[in-house]
Amino acid sequence: MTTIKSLADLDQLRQAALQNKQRQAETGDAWMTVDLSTPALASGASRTLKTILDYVAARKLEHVHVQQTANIGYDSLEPIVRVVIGGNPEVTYGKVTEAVAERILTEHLLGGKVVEEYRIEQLLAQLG
Amino acid sequence: MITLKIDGKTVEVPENTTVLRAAEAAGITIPTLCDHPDLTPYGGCRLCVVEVKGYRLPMASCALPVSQDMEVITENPALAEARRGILELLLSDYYDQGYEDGLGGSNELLHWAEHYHIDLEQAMAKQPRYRVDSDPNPFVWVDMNKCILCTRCIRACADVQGRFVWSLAARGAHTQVVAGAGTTMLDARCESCGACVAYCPTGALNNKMSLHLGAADRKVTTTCTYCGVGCQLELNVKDDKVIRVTSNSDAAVNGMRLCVKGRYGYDFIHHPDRLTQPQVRKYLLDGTPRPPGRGEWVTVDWDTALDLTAAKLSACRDIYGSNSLGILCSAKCLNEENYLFNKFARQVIGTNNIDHCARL
Amino acid sequence: MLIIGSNTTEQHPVFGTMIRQAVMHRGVKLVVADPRKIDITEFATLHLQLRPGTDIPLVNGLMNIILEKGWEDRDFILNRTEGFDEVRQTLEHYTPEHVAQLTGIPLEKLYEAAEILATNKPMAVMWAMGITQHIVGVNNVMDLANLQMMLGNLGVPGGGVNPLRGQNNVQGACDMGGLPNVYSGYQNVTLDASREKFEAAWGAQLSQTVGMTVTEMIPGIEEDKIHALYVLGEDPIVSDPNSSHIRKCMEECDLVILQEIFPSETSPYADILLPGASFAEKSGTFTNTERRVQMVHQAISPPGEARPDWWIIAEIARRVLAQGARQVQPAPYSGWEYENTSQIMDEVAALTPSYAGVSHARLERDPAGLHWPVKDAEHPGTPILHVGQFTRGKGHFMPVEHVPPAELPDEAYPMLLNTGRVLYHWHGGEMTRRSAGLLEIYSHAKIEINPEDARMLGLNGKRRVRVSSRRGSIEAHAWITDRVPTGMIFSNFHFPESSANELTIAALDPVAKIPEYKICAVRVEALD
Amino acid sequence: MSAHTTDNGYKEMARLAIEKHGTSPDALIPILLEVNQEYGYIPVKALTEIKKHLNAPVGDRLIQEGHLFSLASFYHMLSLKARGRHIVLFCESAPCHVTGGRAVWQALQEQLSLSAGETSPDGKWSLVTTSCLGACGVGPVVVIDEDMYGNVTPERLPEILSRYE
Amino acid sequence: MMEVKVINKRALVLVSDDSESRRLGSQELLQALRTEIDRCGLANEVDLNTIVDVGAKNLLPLVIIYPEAVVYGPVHPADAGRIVKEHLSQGRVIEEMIVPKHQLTGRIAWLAARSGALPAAQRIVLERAGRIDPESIEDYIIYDGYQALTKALTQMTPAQVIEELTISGLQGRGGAGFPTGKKWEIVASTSGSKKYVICNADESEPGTYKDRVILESDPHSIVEAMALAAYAIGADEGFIYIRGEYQLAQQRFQKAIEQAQALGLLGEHILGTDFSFHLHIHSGAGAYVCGEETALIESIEGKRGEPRSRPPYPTTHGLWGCPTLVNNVETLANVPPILRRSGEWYKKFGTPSSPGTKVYTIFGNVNLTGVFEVPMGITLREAISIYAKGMKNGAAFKLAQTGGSSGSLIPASLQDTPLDFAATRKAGVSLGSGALLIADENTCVVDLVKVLLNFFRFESCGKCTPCRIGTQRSYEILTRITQGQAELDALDELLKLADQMVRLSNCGLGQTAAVPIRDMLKHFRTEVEAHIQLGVCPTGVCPMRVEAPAAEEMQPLASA
Repeated sequence: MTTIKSLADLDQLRQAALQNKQRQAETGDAWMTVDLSTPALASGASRTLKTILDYVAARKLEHVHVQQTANIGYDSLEPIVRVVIGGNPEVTYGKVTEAVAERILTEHLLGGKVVEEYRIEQLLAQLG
Repeated sequence: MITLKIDGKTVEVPENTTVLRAAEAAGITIPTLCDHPDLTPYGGCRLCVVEVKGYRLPMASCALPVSQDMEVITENPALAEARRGILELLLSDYYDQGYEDGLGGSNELLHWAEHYHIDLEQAMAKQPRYRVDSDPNPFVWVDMNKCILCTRCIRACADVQGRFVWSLAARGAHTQVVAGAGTTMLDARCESCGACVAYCPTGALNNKMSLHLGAADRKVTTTCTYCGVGCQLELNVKDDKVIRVTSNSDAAVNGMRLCVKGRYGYDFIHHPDRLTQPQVRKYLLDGTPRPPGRGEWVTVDWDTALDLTAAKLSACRDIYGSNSLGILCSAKCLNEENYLFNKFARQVIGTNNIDHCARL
Repeated sequence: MLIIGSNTTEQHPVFGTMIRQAVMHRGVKLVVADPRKIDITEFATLHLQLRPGTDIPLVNGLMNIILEKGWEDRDFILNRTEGFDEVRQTLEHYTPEHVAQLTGIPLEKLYEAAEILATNKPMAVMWAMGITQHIVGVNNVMDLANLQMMLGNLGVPGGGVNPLRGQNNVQGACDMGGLPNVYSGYQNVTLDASREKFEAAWGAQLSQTVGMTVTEMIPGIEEDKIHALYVLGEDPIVSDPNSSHIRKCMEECDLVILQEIFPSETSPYADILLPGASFAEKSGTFTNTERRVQMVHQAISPPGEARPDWWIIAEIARRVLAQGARQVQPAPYSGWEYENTSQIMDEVAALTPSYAGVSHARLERDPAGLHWPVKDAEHPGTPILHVGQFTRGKGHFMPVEHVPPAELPDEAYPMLLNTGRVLYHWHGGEMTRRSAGLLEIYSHAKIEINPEDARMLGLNGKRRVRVSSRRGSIEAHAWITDRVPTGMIFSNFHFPESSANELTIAALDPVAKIPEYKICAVRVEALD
Repeated sequence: MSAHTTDNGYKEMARLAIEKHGTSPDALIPILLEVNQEYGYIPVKALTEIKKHLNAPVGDRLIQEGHLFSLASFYHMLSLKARGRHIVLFCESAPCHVTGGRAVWQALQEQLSLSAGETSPDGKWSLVTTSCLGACGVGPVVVIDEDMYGNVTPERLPEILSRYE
Repeated sequence: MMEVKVINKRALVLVSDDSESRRLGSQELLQALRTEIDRCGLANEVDLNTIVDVGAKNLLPLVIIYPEAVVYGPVHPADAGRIVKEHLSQGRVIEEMIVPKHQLTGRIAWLAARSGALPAAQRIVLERAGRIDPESIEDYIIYDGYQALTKALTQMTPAQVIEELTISGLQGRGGAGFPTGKKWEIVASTSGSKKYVICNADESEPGTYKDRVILESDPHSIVEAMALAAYAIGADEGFIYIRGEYQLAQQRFQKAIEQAQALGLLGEHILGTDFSFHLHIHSGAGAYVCGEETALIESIEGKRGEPRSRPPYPTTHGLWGCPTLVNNVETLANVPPILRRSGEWYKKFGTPSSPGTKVYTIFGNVNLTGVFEVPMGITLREAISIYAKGMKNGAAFKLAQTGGSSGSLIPASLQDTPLDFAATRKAGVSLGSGALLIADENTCVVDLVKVLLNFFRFESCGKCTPCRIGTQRSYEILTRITQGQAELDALDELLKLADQMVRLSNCGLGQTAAVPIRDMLKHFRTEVEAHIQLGVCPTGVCPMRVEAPAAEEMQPLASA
């Protein structure tokens, strides 16, 4: 990686990264993004992650990419996992325990059906 | 130079002077405990708080540098109340077992407590928290029940002695002063110079040798008898006995500094081995030849001893000549005494055979 | 600052603390040259662990580097000194490489030291008996003076060649004429003018020849030169080298008068024992190592019949003069009627130019004391010598060459013995061994031995050793420590039962007659 | 641990820590953290070894064991006492307290048979209180070794503790 | 692709219900609103409540609707239908019913600053949190990362950087609220060849973990901000002091430093300019007091974290005695957006006296815990009702503690005070670090304050008398109260200790340790007195008997 010397360099790098993401989306691949912040980990996110990785590895799901992010702000709804398939709108899940992770993989990623009861909007609505 | 007003008085002091020192320069005493002019300012005890125009809360004058046109008030009812509060807090952690500490029942803490009319009985802790005499050092008595964590001992060891034996351990309500890694003073490389004792304002550190000896009748400033540095020390005398050695910031050479020998190596003065009577060998009195090993000693009065000495010396001089005598004067004796020995050798005996252990 | 041959924090503890503070708070760069890792090395920017007895090569080597780098103070050398060229020639043999070999100090450390010492001004040299107690003691001192003149560090505050005198009043004893070659104030006995002055003052004929030093007097007994010794507050058995030889001489002496505060190792050899007063029991003055004259005040009465030494000597003087052959004429200062030491000091002042302005009354007024020379009653004293001009005019460079120590380790005695004092004791230990607390902390002699040597000697956990030299043998506890380098042990002389001076050699400096306490060859054996 | 707790072990450890962090004053606390991590606590012998490497005046002080001890006893992540194989950290700050921390604390003490600061006789557990760990959103919080557990209840404790050998 | 997640819309409707409002029909209005809300099926989405003492007499009764913070008034019962239909159902603000801003007086004047936009959408600091991979510098760059630094270094002078910051009105987010631009200006104008930038990430205030969220989620934003600060003040070296407990944050920050170095955004000659900046992580080792900036500096210098005496301040005499800029993580996180956009842009958020947004952490007895970022000036009630989804298990809200252990105890009666620097100061409470501990009716205030003082007596550095001994004595008295062992004069003693701690302590720790004691006695004295006089703990939390010896045995650490 060369060093950045100007705003133009920075912009070039930014455009390249954006295009890369765009190209990835066009492939129709799926992305699962796991929150690996401290409250997430305290709520078992590392097990959730492991479940997902094991599942993907065991079934050789090459079109599923697992990545990490961090705290979006709903500590009591951790572990939070976000799913994006191709160009579709993303779905955010909360309280994703190992069992819920398996359901999401099976039902949503492979089955194409959102697991409604763990959607974050659903969980939030239940709270008030 | 910085000009400021303290209690209405205009004071001019160099930059970086603390408000406390500036007040001192103006002849105003601000009560302090953790502060000492020889030591790095600490700002811990908070007894020295003053009101400074422009500051909402009282400021610790010992750690506050002066600034131009500052206006300081060092005493008023609110500050007196604050000081009383500080003293009460300190005393609530202070416990006196009641032993004779050689300080005559007074120390800096108690002095200020009395000054602010605090009922000691009521303010003092009700029970000890530490073992008394908790360190085996032969010179330093440690009673942490009297420690107010002013850290003067720590700073004295660092700033004066350069030894770093003491430090603070733990924190918060459990903060305490410890030697080394929680060991004994000697294991913490203490040189037993007693600086920590000299700077302790409460008697938490005290002179073990002097503990039950009471207060001194008088202090006599003199020059130390050990090495060539020439430290000034104060012999604390009671009943014609040296009961303690103290140091004084005024000493030109050493200030408050002393070494272990200077501060604590004085008990040889009263050692039972001291020679208290002139003695001569019996054969000299008998006028008989010298026996092997010179024979037994006889205690005599001064006249006998002096006459005998003079007779033997003059005889030797007259028989073998002046240069058959050797005079060894002493690097431990007074200038005046050495001068007399020089005069004695040269005038009285007539020899230059005089020397001392300068070479040894 | 250069400290060489001084274990400052143990021997002059209060100066030691000041040096520590100077390093910590003023950022003073400190170079310590010492064969041992003494405490002050912790504060040193650089520790030069030289081989014992190689001070001259070290100092010459440093000067060689200084010249190589052009760090010398040319103005000072030109205007204030003479004889520089001879020294320059001598220094040519002391190449850094050669010096590194002689001293055992790595080359880069020599360069580093030279740079620190030459480029931080002013630079002070502090030295003590580690410099003087060698057969080349005087040359060692002169070489340090060469270094300081070369760097222009004399006659300036913070510079100088500063000896740290061992005993409290060693300076005063010398000032007062307690030396075989000078009267008080270093007025030479061989100089007619001086002698005549004192003859007039004391009303007696005085000897024109230089007397014997202590290191000559005692052996002089064996040679029938000395028949009587009058010893004031000294313990030659413990403090002089080669104790067994001293014992033999003392044994033979016809008359030994000992004036002391304690029975000592020397008292068995005394015929008359006179009880003196300790420092707490008399008033007078001491002169410290900075030439500062300070008051001593009586605090308590002497025990029993003990009397101040000045009283005793005056009594004896009067009695000796009253009988026998030697005549004294009436003269201004011929008498011995003193009521106090203040009168004695007035006599000193009258006869001693450097003390001319000193009086007890003045010292009482100014407790900070006076640095001599104090030329008259108004003169403020002289804290720094050689300001602007040396006493003799120009400072004289003296070329100095390396001479190996008198006795070096060999097959029979493979280790080198270095001697000195420890913090908790003082000199022969007469006083400190009678201080309960000091004895509690440091109760017996300890021989410092490097762990590596300890292993070679098979000490193996054993703590007692026998150390022998060609002159004697002692037993003591071993302290296994890396303070000493391999091949060297260190011992003190505070404990008569295992005094290092049983082992030391009476090889003397030819000028100052100082024994080479710092180096002799010994053999160490483990005991059970 | 035993291999480390020899004199040579301490020496080596001190050497490595100094190599990594240097000898300037700002390295002192990182060095102590490193030792604490290595041994689970800071043995006094290790302080002595570290001191040997630091023996030159640092600023206005000469670093002695006392200063290192002072630091080690000031900072709560550093321990001067030997600890068990597993360290149970319980957050005793107000946020965890009001969300049921008190009950968890009681249960922890009972289930481990330990009070604050104690180590079990078999050397398995040390129970240590800590102030806020910054996971208040999922309080009460218990940390065992490197693992953080949020929303802990007395009922969950046996299962959590059983994960450790 | 990844949009900002807006928290579920949920409205809070407040009706003024003081005596004047009642006289003008507020009760009827309330009833009408309730009926309309039920009729529209919004009962589960809208919280209807009352507010007293709003101080705007000519507009009564008035209705405030959150989260938009729209103020309608005067409102008649007849208007209820329209408000519910248009505003609450359709989300359309009824412009003609809004109170003219200049007419807002008294305690709701601050609402003038509140625009109609949804607060939760206005993330500045947490813009990227939860959206990007924190370990990817590309992700950061995609979302505008390092643009501010590049812009500053290539187009702005250090003075211009500070100027922009001053315009923004940004105030320190660590708790004290000192104007950031001014602080930078002081350090920049202090002479000295060596200066330091320190990021205070020793976030030890219990309940505060906003900085952790920033560091774990978006570490590059702090790297960029610190480089900007260094450029502005003329420093070439920086430290970020991260709590030792924050291992994950440390790891991610370390990675960020390495990535930035690789791209030439840190190190020598950044972006090919003369500006160099070296950034180090310094790990804390477990000491609350090190959050105090001078204690933090002492700690970096390898000492015990004992706060220094001030003045002099770190801005002139900081790390190793050099001029030093110390800023909190959240403060710094605001810097790149301000420089990327502008100071004027930033000023549009929040209130005039406290521009910008604030990151709050909310936890305790509430339904949703976590972290949220909103413009300065929201109220506690809003935070609980809207962001925390109300109290857990339907329990009543009793008190909140803002700003961690050292913060104020806010009783339910003060929950409508806006949380900005100026208003909280005026109300005598401290906004502090932005932690909101929400406690319900089952919380005993004495027990809570005892826990807080227990914390302080352990966390006090032990240096100054009032703090070291004052916290201990206070704790002992509180313990006695919870054991039913105290007399009424213990409360005077507590107040006296609190006064000593406030007036005489060396640093903020001792000063603020007194705050909960004072607040407890100010707002909950009856409850405290019940412990003493009736011998009961109203919430049943305190044991009211001696459980264990109160006095602690203390042995010297010396083993001798």
